[in-house]
Amino acid sequence: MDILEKLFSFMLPEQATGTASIIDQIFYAIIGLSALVTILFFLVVVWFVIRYRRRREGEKTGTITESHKLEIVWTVIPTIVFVAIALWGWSAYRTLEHPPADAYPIRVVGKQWAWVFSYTLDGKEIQTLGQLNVPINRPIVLEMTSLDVLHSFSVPAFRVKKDVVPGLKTQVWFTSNKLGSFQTYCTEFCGTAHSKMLATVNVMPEQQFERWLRDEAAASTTASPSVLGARLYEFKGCKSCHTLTGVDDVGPSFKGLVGKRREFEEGAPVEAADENYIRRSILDPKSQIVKGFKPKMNSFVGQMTDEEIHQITQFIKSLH
Amino acid sequence: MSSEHSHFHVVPAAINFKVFLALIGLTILTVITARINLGGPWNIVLALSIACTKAILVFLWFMHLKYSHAINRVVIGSALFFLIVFLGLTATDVFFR
Amino acid sequence: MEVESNYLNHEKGLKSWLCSVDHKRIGILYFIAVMTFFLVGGLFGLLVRLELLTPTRLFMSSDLYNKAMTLHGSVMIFMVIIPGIPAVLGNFVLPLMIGAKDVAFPRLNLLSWYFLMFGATLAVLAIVLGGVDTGWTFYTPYSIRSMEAVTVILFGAFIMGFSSILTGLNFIVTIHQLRAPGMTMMHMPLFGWALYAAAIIQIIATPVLAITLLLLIAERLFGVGIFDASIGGDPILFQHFFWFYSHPAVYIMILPAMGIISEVVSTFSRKTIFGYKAIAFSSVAISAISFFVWGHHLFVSGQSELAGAIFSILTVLVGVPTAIKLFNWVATMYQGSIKLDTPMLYAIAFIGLFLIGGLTGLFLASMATDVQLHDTYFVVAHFHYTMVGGVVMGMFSGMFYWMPKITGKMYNELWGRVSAVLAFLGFNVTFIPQFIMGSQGMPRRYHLYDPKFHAYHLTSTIGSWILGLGIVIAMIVLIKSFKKGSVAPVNPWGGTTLEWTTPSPPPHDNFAQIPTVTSRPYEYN
Amino acid sequence: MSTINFEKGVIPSHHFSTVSQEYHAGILGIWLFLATEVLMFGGLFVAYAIFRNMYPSVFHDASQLLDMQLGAMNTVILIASSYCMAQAVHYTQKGETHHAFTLILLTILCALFFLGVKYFEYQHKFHEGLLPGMNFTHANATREMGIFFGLYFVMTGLHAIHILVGIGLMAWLLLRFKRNEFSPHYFIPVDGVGLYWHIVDIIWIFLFPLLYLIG
Repeated sequence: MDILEKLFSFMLPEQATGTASIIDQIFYAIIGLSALVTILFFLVVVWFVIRYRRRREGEKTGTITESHKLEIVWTVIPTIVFVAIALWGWSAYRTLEHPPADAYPIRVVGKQWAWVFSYTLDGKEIQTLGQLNVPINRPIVLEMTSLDVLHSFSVPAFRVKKDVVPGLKTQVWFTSNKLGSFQTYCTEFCGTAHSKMLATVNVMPEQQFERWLRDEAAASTTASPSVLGARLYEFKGCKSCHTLTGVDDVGPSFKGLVGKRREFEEGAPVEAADENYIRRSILDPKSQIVKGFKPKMNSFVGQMTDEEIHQITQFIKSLH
Repeated sequence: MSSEHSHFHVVPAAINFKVFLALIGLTILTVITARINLGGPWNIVLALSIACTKAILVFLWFMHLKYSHAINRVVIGSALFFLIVFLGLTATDVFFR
Repeated sequence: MEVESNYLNHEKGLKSWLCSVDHKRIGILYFIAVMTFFLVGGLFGLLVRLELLTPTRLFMSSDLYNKAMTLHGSVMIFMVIIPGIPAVLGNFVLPLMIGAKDVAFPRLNLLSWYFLMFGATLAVLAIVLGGVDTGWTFYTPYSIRSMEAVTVILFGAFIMGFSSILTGLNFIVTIHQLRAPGMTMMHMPLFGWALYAAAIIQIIATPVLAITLLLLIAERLFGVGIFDASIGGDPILFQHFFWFYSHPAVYIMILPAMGIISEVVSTFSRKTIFGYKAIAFSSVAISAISFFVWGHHLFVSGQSELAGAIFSILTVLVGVPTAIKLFNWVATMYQGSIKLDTPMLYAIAFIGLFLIGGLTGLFLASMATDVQLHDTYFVVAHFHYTMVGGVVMGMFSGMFYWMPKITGKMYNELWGRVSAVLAFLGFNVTFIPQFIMGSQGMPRRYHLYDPKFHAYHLTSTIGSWILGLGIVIAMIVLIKSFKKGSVAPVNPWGGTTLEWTTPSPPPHDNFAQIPTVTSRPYEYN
Repeated sequence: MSTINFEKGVIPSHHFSTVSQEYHAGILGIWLFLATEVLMFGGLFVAYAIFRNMYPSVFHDASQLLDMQLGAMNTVILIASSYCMAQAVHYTQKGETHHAFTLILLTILCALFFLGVKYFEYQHKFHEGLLPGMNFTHANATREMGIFFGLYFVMTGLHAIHILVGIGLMAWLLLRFKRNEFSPHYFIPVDGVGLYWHIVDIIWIFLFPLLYLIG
């Protein structure tokens, strides 16, 4: 088995979990078998083509048209080998499917084109965008769901992949045994920026992780609403359509928005944009589409609490 | 080659009428039994079995499948078989998730 | 010298072609349609590969890339490889091969061509209306929210489904009712068996695609809610509905190609096919088992572990009949008298590439390795090895094999072989790097990618140019043989099946007098 | 059980050698098409079965909102129309084409009546807001009821379209009866449209209990 590993290890990414080798062994076994069969077929075909090349037209050829013995052999052997591979794959999958009981839960939310990870520390919720910090050598279970379309959470180095489905809880687990950061991809097509929906898993020593968690929890209690609003500007995805530079993008820019006159595609204009205007464009954007923009924004009902709306409003107010 | 069937069976009017009465009877039966709550899955099992008998009656006599070439029975049989395969294997996912 | 009448000069004028109910002319109409779609689909394939030359954006925006990728998939699958072999070569050759004057329902045959053209124009309309960026799989809920052109292409695919059903229906009835006297099922050539097996799948799988597309259209227009999680629907149910058609559909594509390979390998080795019964029954076995395996597309989509285990075991079982066929083809060459003309070159390329395609399927059938490889470039390379290495190579093998009969002129043999070699080399240079970067984790359908995969993408793009060149040469050689080339003899390859007993090109009515068959198809000496 | 002998004086199309070969090809072709119909509606029944097991109580309550009397009446009408069609085929084979003509006319009337009842039911549902999926606005109703009505409208809608196609086919048959093209030696189209109509009836035979009679 280790000759195969030396031969084909270039095909697989580094192993950053204990369980990665279970999958790699099956990979090496199948690729070894496939290489062997392909070479055998290649040699036999080349030999037949040369040995039995046509020397003159209409020459006599062999008369064997079937041999039951041979046909039974090359029916039974592939069946046994293939079923063995399937069963081996299934038994390996079973060990990878069920997380240990003491796994540390982290909630993962996939939404169009970003991953949000949320931890809980004695009742307080800490969220990070695109950065999954985990302690080393501890089983982690990710409870995942999606807010809009299908996504798929895949960390090649951990040999982990599971679709993230709206309306369904899916989970993956891993125990990383290597420090450092590992690339995460979204592997289920989810629209325009599917190839930019990346994240990084940062594996850090236990104490560093604990300290980080405590600092984050503390920071979120003392920070002012507009600072928290700035984080929401990124987390809730406002950033992907509204800029802070005054230059309009898919949606109008937030810079200097408060107090400006707003004219809409339909309906009476608002003389000076204020807190109610911002609140209504978060909860029912389609009723307040500014002239010249397309109704692309979906409502955030159920995705933002009143306190968060207050924070984002304070943040927009601070951008004059 | 299948040319021995140069004759064609004509389903007599009497049998058509008997099948018609049976179908009406079964419809009335299924409406009545739907009102009684038989508990558990029995209501749906009964309703479906009545519907299947009605369907078989229509298949064999109205559609003269009984007198048709065997290949036609194989065709409609395999259609129903693969439908059950579709439902069965999808169910192993949806109800065991 | 008075030119004897054949199906080409039997009657003249566009109307005589567009309203012809002669299976040979409909085969040519399909040839023109499929080859044009092949050029369009291939062009978009090359554009996608060109864009991936660099890790960052080259000349396409992400939206445009998604549209190009979706178009490459949809055109190639719905308009090229599903109708490809059955409608072009099946229509032309099957009646000749079983000694019939025409298919059972000639008018339905023409209607099936118009269904394809009507469906294709709808798809073109969808591109004009703004393009479709959901991928050819139209997964919900993204396909529900996507732009309005998606409804048009869904309806186009729905219409094209009828074209496939009618072709399948025609072939089943033709094979059952119109075989020449004396030609029992076990005396029928293997291309007939392959088309029969593919027709069974066309009849049983395509209606489920029709209802899936209708449900998706109803979802988009009226919000029916079945596939939309926000009101209790289940997006994964769409994947079940979609793949219940789409996996058997890949066997609609490959089975006719396997039929061609059985014919070509036997004729060019001048040797009776090895294990006629094994190949005939394995074709039908494949079409039966193919309806039990679709769940391997959902291993990591949140499907239950029980379903995953059942589908994994059934999936490897469908590999067994394919393995039997590969062994039988190579065994046919034993003690044969092999001549490497273009059809045989493409056939051997098919055997090599389809073998690799099949074996890489094992990685994706076993659940553990599928976790690592699902939705990566490993899968892209796997299905290109079976679809291009299998179906397209088989299609070209069949076209070069029967072109003398279709056009009555011999194609340019040298350039035919050049195209085969170029296509084979270009194909491998394009897709072997994709296996490697796929297993390293390079995800599928990515417009921008991690620079560490740059070398693989670069090689793959260069390979795609060679493959593209090879295929263009093959098409030119084929199309030119309609106009120029030496007069083709009645039986240029020494084939023993009935179509080689008719003059090339065959007369309008195929056989003046229906032949009686006495022996099995591949008796050479 | 009387039978007809084909061979007398009828020439098959050019690519068939005997009339019975052409007949059996036609019937096999129609049965293959009916298999695709069964599979297409089968897909809907699979979706129905899955969602009924997912939300049994929702389906039970939603089904009470449907009018069982109208459903039962429609079933009886469609069975009657199926009977008329079977008799029409019988009389065509017997040669009494004028009798067959009236029976097919009767079948068309039954079909139109069926559509009338359907139109009335739909009207009633639009009025009450029992619309499919998202735009389901009926008072005191749970969210998943939108799925039941989504399935209801797709299933009965697609079935109604098939009834319309059936009416068109039967009208085409009446035309050909007028030109008395049919005889005991040539009746494949009548038999074919009959088979199609019976499949449409069988689909309703399953639709009725599954949608209207959830106990």
